[in-house]
Amino acid sequence: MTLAEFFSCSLLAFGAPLVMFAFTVANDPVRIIIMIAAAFGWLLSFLLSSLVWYAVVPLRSYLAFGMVFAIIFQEIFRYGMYVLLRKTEAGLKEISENHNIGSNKLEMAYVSGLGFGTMSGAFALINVLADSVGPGTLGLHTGTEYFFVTSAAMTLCMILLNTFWSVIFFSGFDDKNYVKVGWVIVSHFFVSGLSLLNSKELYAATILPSYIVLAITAYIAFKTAGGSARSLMQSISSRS
Amino acid sequence: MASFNFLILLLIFSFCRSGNLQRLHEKIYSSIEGGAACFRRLNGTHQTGCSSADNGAVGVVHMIKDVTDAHWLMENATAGPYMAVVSTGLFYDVFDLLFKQPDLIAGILLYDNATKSAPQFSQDMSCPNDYSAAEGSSCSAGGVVWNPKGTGLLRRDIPFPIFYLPESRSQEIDKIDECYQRYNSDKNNQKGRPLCSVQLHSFMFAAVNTEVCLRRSASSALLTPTKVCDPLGDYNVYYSLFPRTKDIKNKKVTLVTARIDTASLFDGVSPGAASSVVGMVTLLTAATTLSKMIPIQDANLYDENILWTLFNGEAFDYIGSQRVAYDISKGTWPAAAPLTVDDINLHVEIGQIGGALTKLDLAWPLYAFIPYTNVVPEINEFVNTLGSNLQHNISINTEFSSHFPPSSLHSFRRILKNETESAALPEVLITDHNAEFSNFFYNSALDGFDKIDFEYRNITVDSSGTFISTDALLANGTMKEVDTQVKIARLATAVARTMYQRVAGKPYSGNITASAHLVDEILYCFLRSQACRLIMAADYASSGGAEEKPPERAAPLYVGVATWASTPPVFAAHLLALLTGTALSANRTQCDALDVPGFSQYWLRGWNHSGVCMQTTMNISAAISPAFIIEDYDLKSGVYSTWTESVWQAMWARVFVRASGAGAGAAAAAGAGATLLAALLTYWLQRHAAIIFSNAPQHSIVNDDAASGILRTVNC
Amino acid sequence: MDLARLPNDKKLQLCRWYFKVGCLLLPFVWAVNAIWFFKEAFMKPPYDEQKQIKKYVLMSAVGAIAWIAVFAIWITVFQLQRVSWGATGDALSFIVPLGRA
Amino acid sequence: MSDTGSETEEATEHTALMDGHIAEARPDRVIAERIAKKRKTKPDNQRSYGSVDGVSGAASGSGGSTAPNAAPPPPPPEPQLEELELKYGARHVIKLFVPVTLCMLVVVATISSINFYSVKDVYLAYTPFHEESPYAVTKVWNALANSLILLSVIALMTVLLIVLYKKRCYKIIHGWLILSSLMLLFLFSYLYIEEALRAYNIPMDYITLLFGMWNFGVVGMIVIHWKGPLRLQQAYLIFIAALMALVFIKYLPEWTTWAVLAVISIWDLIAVLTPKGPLRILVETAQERNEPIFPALIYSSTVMYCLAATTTGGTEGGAETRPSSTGAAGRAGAAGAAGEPRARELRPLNPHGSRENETNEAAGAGGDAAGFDSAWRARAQQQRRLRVDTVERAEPPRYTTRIDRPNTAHAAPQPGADDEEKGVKLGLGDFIFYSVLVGKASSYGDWNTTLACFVAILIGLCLTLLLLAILKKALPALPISITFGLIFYFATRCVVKPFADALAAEQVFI
Repeated sequence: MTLAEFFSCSLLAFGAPLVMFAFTVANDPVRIIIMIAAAFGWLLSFLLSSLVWYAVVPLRSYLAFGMVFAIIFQEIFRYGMYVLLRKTEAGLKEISENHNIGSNKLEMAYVSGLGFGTMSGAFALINVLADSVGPGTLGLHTGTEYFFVTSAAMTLCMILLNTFWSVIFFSGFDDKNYVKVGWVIVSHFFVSGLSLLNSKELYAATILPSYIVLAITAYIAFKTAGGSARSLMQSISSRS
Repeated sequence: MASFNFLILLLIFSFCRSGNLQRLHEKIYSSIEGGAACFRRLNGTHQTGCSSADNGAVGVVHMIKDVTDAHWLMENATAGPYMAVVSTGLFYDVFDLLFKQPDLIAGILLYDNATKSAPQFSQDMSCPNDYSAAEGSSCSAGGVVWNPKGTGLLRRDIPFPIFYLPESRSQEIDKIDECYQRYNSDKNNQKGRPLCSVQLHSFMFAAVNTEVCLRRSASSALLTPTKVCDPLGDYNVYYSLFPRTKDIKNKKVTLVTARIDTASLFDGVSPGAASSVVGMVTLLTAATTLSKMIPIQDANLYDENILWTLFNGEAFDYIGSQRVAYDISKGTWPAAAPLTVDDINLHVEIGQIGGALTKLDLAWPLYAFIPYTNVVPEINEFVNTLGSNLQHNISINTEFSSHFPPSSLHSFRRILKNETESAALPEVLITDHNAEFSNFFYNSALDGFDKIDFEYRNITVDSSGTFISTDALLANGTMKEVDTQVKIARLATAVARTMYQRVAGKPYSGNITASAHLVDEILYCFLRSQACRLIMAADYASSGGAEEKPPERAAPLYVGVATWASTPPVFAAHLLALLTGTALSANRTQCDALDVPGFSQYWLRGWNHSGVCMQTTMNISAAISPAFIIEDYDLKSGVYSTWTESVWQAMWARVFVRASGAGAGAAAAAGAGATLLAALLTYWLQRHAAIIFSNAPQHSIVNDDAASGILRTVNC
Repeated sequence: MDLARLPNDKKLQLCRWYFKVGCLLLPFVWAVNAIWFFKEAFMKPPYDEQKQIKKYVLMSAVGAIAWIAVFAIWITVFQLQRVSWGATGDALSFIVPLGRA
Repeated sequence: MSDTGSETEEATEHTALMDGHIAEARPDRVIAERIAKKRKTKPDNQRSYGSVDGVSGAASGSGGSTAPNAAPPPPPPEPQLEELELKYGARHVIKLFVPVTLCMLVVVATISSINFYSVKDVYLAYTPFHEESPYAVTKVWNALANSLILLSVIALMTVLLIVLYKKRCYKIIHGWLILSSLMLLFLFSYLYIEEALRAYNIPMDYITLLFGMWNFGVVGMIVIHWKGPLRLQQAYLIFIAALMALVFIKYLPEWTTWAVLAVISIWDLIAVLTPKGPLRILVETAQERNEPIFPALIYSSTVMYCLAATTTGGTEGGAETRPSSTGAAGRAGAAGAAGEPRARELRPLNPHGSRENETNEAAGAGGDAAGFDSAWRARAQQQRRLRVDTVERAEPPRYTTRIDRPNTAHAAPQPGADDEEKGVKLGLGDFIFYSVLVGKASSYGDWNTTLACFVAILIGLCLTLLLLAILKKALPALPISITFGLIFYFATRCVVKPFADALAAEQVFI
């Protein structure tokens, strides 16, 4: 029963990212390294934000405060990743042979975003999953038994969001289109802010909007990467 | 770079107290503190008691408020296995019902409730220790059923764990009840709902029987052997009025015995007030009084000696007395100056005499069981003198019967058969019941001080250790005749005087009586708190002078395992030393150096906690069943007690809500869906990246979701 | 250690050695041998040592399987009969389970 | 593992990597020229990026193969090297990630399922202070003292090793290598099996046990010390490293473990970077003697073969591995000797809540542990250096011809054979200490901490290899990774954990 919960929640949260990793990243060492670097970047940002949260003792009880800082730091580090990748682009190009310039710009964005997201997702969920194994579930004092599922769902949402955010963010900086950057930051604040409601157990009110935002972001990212409905059609038709 | 590490190590170490805010775990589980678990004991042929699975037993909470709840549980409960939460008051009505179908029950959480506490509660057999009864006197074979209230759970292999929550932990029960009301109250459709559940963990290492578990304890893996069980056993305490040494031991001896230990189903709760404490206290007081009546200096005036003995482990087939009887038959007890059977001219056992003690009744009728058909002069004389010394409506009546209650007499009758039955070693047993036990809580967790209406008076003891006499206490109204302390004091006085008469040959003329004040203190020590005046005074004086205070609760009187000495016998021994010994004017070193034949010296804390050197004839002897000392003894033969106790690692209980699985289902479905979708999408996009992202801005020809496999590196 | 680089005679030598060592109650060695040299024995284009290698591989494989079967049987028997064997069962046991017979 | 294309370009990498040294190295124009020729022959389509071209040319499988026939220009400028190194890194970092991750996985899984390894009862003989005192300061000092003792033991044994090696007492060295690996394969895996079975309460009989152990151990010895399938060998080495790490976690006192990690990484720095570091002396003697290596070397070299696929020339294999082996051996010997008599110093409590008669056995076990731990730490140390040398000693190929390695000598000493010895080498030592860190982190039951340490270590590894590539200078593997690991461990444990827990409990997602 509870083991089932553990596995199904892990599947929900990490299944999709894992598949994406397997299809697009696993077979390329450089991408793997970038992904891990991104993960590390996220780790640093989280460390900094928790330091701030920890240092400001009076506000420790208010997670909103910590959240704000966490988001700010994350975006800063996202930018850091951007700069880093652009700086090392030449080197990376050399590392991975024969492919034309720029093609891997957003590719790298995607990979680093995946790393970013996966790490944040892992940190958000691992310990929860560990607790989901035990015979018990939430509800003795507060919370419902749907705690684990909702957590997993939100985690998946955040992972994918981070992936797309990175893509949008990077391209935004590439062609000085700061609307995109703005969208990333705003939507990030929006989704995280929504998740504050989770403690009120208004799951419908948090998850649905989050996924709507996810859909929008995905579409934007798709566009950004140069995809379009037409081309999609094309691909299908060409397939048949 | 790495020189950092030190800095970090030191730095972090100083301020690192891994801050636990609201860990999820605390939100899910709430542990049930202060519970006592039923554990596993084994004898030569069986295993008894409870054990959970090694990861604990989980069951849905079901509060059994009345018998109908129990019936519902057995007949139309759906969300199986259940954790039955029963009050001691209801236990008798429901337990056999619950035991009918063990697979429906994950465990039982038993709680004591002052308002509706049990009128009777005894998990011992209805015929306690029947298998080691003297032949012809076993109660199952047509005799009197001594303990009709006994459920026999103590001797039964219980298929699920049982925990006991004392009255003091009622808030835990409230916690569980609240959770129960929130989730489980809708009984009829519990299936597929989140349900309030309890997990009991009391995993026992040993199994099958003593033989097997001892074998497994002996033989185990090379590097880290495991012990799975230990023999029960502890120490017997004995004290002779006059010193007994090899050369001057030819005095006749009267053996006055009582038992120290009691038992209960649960670990660490065995108060045993009525079962054993009253008898023990009577003996201690009587011994003290007698030592005051006959100063030890006059030892050589008399050729009678009194040997006061406290047996331990009697609740488990008379471990202590079997050992003593066995040693006597082998001529090795007491170690210093062994007794032979014909040295003993009378054996008096002060049996269970607490049951009839009550504030409501002045009278305290006692019965002397005389297991002889023909008249034995020795016994007659004793009973008569005792009767004559008893007054204040404590009476003694004689019962001539080969069926006599559980007591050390049974062991003596088995092991020293000829002498006892031929009355060469006459025996008499004093109890407070002539038929079935007057104590309805025999060897149980509820056999507390309240069952003998004991109220601690808390009268200070002066630094010289003199106790206020009973009469004075009665005079100034601190106590009344009905008080337990007074009754016991009276009995003790009578016993002491009787013994005086046996020793001196003439009735006692002095005015020394047993003090109800002393009784008050001793009872308090054994029934309420180990941190009592007497024990503080009788404890070893710690060299540092720093007094570590013993815990503020009664020490459990369960005999425990032989490898660990439990406190009660030690307390008894020290009390004897303190109360009956003679204080020498010696400092610590001299005291330890002293070596007088027949005596031993103890450096005790003394009444004014300054340390005193007590010289006493008190001594202790091992109370380990002969079964464990005889070479290749057949543990199945059932001649001697073969009880062993299983080893366990931890006992804990916790309450939580168990998931219905709806969440898991949802997650599984959603997860599968999401993963599949992602797989398809990623695959498709990656495959046709070229086409899909054809009209991309020059600088980014790559989709978000898939990497057009442009970036190729050689993978080796 | 890369077989591809070994000359055939060495291969044979090695295979034979593994087989011989396997005779010292070492079915695992046989198993390794069988799997390791399987390609050599059956996939590779024939060469003169191959016949012998084939032989050794087959023998090792058979031996290993036989051993596995033997132990499978023994273990099942032990697990089922341990309790009923009583003292002998415990004497044979390296780990005796706690809390049950 | 690698198709010809990659192999050839590996060759080019190697050469490129070498002539970084050739400047100050011996006058081996020969190779210099060879490289140069290769550079020359690059396809024109890649002229586009300035100084990079040579590299990319070499890199692209096409250019690599066409090696030794063209006119000798001067050795190429620096930047090319860097990119080569980077690229060289990229592939091999991953090659290292996999086994390291596996090793950590084994350790973490064991720690979190078998609590025997996280319970503290018996301690190593080399750690006399057991941190019983409640005061943090005392504990810290105990920890430091312990770790310093350990360190001094190591240093002492390094000296002893040098002496032994100078005196050519290979027999002893050999013996100890074999013996210690023997003990590890038999004793520690026996312990492992026992505890695993006990943890799951599974009955098992001696016959099966003995038979299993015998097979497992013997195959291990054959595969490690002699010849066996590569995968099997890798598996064994990873498992051994994991076992070793577990032993450390079990038998080192709480804070000593952390102190040791710190001290070791510092020692690593010193031994590798100081001009008169003990390792260098060994390396030099080894080279001027230029003797065959000990079979036991297959530890490092072959594991490396599997871990970092063949890239650099055969020379490293010979030159750099030689000293390491002796080192490991010598220390193993000394350590083992030191270990036994101290056995009684161990203080056992009893793990199973049972009451007596465990002391002796426990002490015994601890004794062995004591002996072989240090032996293995020693080996670990040495093998860590190996990698260091790989880069450091990019030797002119004249060595290659002379080197004959017994292990391959048994087989055909044909030119291809020494590919085995190629590649970035990561010693078992690194495996062990990384795993110790992660395992220790996981033993407190907070997965965030474990994860943080894991990522930190991997990144540290990346950086190390990056530096390796850029500086082209001997670098120890531990310091960066371990420093990151420690930082993240403590930071996560003290600061991040509460925050993360609060977020998780409130379901706030950032």
